[in-house]
Amino acid sequence: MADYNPLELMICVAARNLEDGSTVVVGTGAPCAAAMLAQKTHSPNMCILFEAGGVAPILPSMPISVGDSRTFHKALMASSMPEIMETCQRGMVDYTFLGGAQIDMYGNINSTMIGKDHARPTVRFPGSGGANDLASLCWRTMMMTVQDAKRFTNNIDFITSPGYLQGGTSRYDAGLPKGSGPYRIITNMAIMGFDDESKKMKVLSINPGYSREDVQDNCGFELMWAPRITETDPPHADELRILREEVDPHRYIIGR
Amino acid sequence: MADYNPLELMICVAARNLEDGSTVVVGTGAPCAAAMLAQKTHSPNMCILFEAGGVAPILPSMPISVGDSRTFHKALMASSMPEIMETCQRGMVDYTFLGGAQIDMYGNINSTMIGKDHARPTVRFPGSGGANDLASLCWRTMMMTVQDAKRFTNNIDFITSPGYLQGGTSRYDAGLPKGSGPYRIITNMAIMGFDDESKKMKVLSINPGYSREDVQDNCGFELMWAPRITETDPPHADELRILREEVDPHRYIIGR
Amino acid sequence: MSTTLKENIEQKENALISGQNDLFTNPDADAARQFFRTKSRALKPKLSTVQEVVKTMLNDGDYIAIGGFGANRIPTAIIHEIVRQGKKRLGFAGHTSTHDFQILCAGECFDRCDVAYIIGLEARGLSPNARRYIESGKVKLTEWTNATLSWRLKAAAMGLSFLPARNILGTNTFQYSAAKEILCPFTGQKYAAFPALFPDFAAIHVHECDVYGNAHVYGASVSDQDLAKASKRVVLTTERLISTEKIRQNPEATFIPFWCVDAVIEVPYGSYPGNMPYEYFSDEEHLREWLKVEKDPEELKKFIDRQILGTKDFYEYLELNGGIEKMKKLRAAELLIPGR
Amino acid sequence: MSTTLKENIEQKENALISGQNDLFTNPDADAARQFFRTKSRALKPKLSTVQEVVKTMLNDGDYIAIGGFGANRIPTAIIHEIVRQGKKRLGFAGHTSTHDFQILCAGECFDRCDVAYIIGLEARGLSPNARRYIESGKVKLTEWTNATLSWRLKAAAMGLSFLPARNILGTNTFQYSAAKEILCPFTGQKYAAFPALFPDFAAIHVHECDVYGNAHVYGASVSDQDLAKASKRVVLTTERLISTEKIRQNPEATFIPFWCVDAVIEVPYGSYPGNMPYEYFSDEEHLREWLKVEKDPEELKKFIDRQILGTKDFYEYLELNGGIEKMKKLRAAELLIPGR
Repeated sequence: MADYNPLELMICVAARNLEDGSTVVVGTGAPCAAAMLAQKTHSPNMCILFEAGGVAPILPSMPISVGDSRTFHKALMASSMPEIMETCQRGMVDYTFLGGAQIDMYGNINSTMIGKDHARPTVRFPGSGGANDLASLCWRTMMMTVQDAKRFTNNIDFITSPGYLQGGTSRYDAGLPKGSGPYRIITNMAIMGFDDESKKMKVLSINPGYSREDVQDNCGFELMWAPRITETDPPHADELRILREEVDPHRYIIGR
Repeated sequence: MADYNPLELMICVAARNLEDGSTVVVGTGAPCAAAMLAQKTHSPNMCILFEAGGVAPILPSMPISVGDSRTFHKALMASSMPEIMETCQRGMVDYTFLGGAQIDMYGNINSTMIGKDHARPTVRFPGSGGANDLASLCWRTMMMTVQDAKRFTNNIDFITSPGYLQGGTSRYDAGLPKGSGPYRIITNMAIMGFDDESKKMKVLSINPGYSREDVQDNCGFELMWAPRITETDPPHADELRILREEVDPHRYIIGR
Repeated sequence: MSTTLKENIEQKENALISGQNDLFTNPDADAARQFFRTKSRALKPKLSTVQEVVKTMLNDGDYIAIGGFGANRIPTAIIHEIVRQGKKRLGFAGHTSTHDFQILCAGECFDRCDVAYIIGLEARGLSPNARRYIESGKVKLTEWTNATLSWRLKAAAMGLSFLPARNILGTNTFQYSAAKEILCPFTGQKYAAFPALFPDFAAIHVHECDVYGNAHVYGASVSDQDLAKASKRVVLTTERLISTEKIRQNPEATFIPFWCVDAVIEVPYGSYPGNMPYEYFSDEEHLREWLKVEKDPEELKKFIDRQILGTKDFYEYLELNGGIEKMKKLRAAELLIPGR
Repeated sequence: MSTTLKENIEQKENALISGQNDLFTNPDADAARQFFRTKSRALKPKLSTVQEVVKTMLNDGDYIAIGGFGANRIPTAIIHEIVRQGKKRLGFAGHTSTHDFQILCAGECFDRCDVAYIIGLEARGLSPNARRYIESGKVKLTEWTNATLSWRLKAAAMGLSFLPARNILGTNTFQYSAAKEILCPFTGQKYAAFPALFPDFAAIHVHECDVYGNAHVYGASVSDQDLAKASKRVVLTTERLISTEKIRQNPEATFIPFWCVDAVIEVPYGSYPGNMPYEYFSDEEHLREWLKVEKDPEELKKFIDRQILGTKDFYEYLELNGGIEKMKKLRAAELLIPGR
């Protein structure tokens, strides 16, 4: 079995979820690497979008900013932020990736602040940026993150970006687009989806080297479990080769 | 005194109302001629817009369509219909010209139909086109028309484009932009404005060769009269020369 | 919300009115999203033919919209083919329509129409046949305006079910529309709300595009960017195919992206007898002939038989009206070439 | 309206909620129209200087917005000059802001901020000083998102007081915004309504423009077209002035029309240390230095004294950081020129 680090595993798993002919809005870093890897393996015609306006670039290297020149290098379109966001709102964008400081059992994400007083936060983060927009408007939201019980918590200080809100149909009752929502949470320990009815986070597979106990102990809320938990298919040799040699040769991302 | 026809007079008077540095949306025909004449006389920096998207063209000849190539010949911008309409809605466009089959005492205009049953009109016209939009959203609406009692009527069959609606503040109560509305009605017989309070049509000056009686007799409703009615300043020789030689040398419009 | 604003809004809310005519299409944004979820966004070649597109992408009863501005940058080949294949009971967006409307009226192709501008050909005059067709009562009409239809398409393009605007309030145009009055929740200002328009089918003529449908358009763009996004199925006819490399050289110039487009057909001179910016001017003589023959229904029938039903395709029609030699003259007119 | 829809809407209306934080600007479209009525649309030369523009077009207390995307195509000269002239109590649109925000935080220029993205510099990390400034409580914050601020500007650009949208519903982002829930009058669907944002002052860096302000921009355009239209006073800094003739050669390429623009300043390399598409890449070394010195407030003070307060203008700043030689390197990086 090939040797790999957790980020490499997460990127490879994320890439496999991006089928050919789909559209994905990505940010910098691991999500961009996952999309590039998908393109260079099974999804050559997957279309990458950046929120500042870039569409289907031929990426010469990892962008530093979702608005820098790389994001529309030899692109099929260099448009605008409203153009990208409205394309998402219209229902033409299949996937996006989010990050955040906290995530709860319904996939709601906090990237705004730690603390109880909005006017005087204990710790302030950048805020939504485009995260709330993409989480609201793309069909399927994914997250790649290291898993620990502080990050995976139902005591979330601030819901910046909507998951399934309070579960059940609450996301759609709130007015968010029907059928959209969190799809996969990809951690160093496991791959989670969401229960069809309750919309609670549900473990689908466990990464090699981890146990059920690891996964639950490093999560601040009770996880649901799929009827049949498999072992996550680890990165294949060809995936790792392409990721390391073509996608991120300088190890900007996978070297972190 | 120079010899001129009614259309030449109307165009010259209309042009004088377009001050330098202003913006005007025009259609084909006499309004376009008036705007071109204004540019070639006192308003070289007046900006002409066409509803299909053309902005500040160097018009090589009269357009046949408000969307044809002439409307953005060497233009400063070839944009879109929403772009032009939103520029009007934002309050950046000073003037426009409308035409129509009927006009009432509040400057409401019909270009949709004659008859009482919308589903089975006696006579069907093209409808609003951009007329309602421009009448709603530009600051000041003008009209050039031959005057007769059938056209100037309070028995208007259909209000296609808003004037002052039912007069007084009714235009603004309806939600139309504050301070906007009909400004000048320029006929072969007289020049009318609108009363500040009642918003009824009010004669400002009478064209050479016509009497008060002519003006009132050829109007289907009772006109208001300015305290001091002047004679309309007829076309000047230089205006006529430029109109005939430079603006409409083939007499497409002034030859009608 | 301040108490005053809240009271002000509550007081006004009861007096809000609605246009009384039919809404021909479903403005629901979630229903549209469900469609767009299944629409292909794969970067695959989409070359087709006029015949095939009209046969397979357009059904009797569909609601259609035509790009351009009536006799400027119009997809004439598609419009003719709709008549040639005898499509019926269409809904039509009468938005900046002139010659396109005239052709479809001659084919009696539609039975309902959102009206902004119909019947007329601007400075050229009114179409006698279109007028007869509309005055016959065979066509259900709902009144709108140019900006209103632009914004209805824009609402759809944005993925919304409506947009607010400040025109048409207080008029009969509003009364015979399907608009509704609403209040701004921040200011209490009255607005007209326009329902999103998601056409089933749109045809747009462009200057150049690649086989995937990434397109360039030059000159005034009317409402075509929003139309391409709003419509469920989109065909582009193009003056010329270009390489994708050329698209990638100027990504800021991409006017319509591939994901909006379902089929691409190269149709040189495709806007004839309409004007194509920077390419050729309109054939005013031919358009005058249309208006003239329309005075007599029998004459019109013969004319349509000869020009559309009796021609195999757009090129036979073009040949019948002067072919390449005519196009050379129209190009000279467009480019203001002296001495031609 | 059908009875069912009417009942459905009435039932839902009472449960509609509002964001609880401050709205810093007036969304009223008629008030904005009154301003735009008086805004000059004369085609007159508008050349000015950075010093003059910041002195005369920007007042303490104004609400401002910056074009570009944080460290991409930003009007650095104007941002520095705002700090240099010590402008205070500004409102700020924290929309796609990164390095621009960081500079203004170093100057403690603003006391209220509409937040979409603040403090961070994307993949580069967070700004320690911006974080201290925000965590100090000196700045009133209202939460939004990137799309939300885009649409607030678009509402203003369209001449509306609000736009509906389908994001932010159900979140704390909504709760701490100044948005309001509304219902679609056609479908009963719940929407977030966003109030129009008309900034008092906007600075945008462009690739080229003429003396009237007709501008070309290449690459992703972020929200700058709407920003130029929405703002009451607009200054363009430009990599190079071009002739109006060049604008007229490609009228479809005009990105911002002259009537939006109040002043034009030619500032070659004007986005430094940010990236300027097709011109030069960002100076990552210099941006890292910013982040490093910010860890110690004393170090930051010295750095700002040296880089901004102690330099006469943008060119002294540029010279201090490597001048034209540096720009040649950044141009090579941008254009992927091999061997540099």
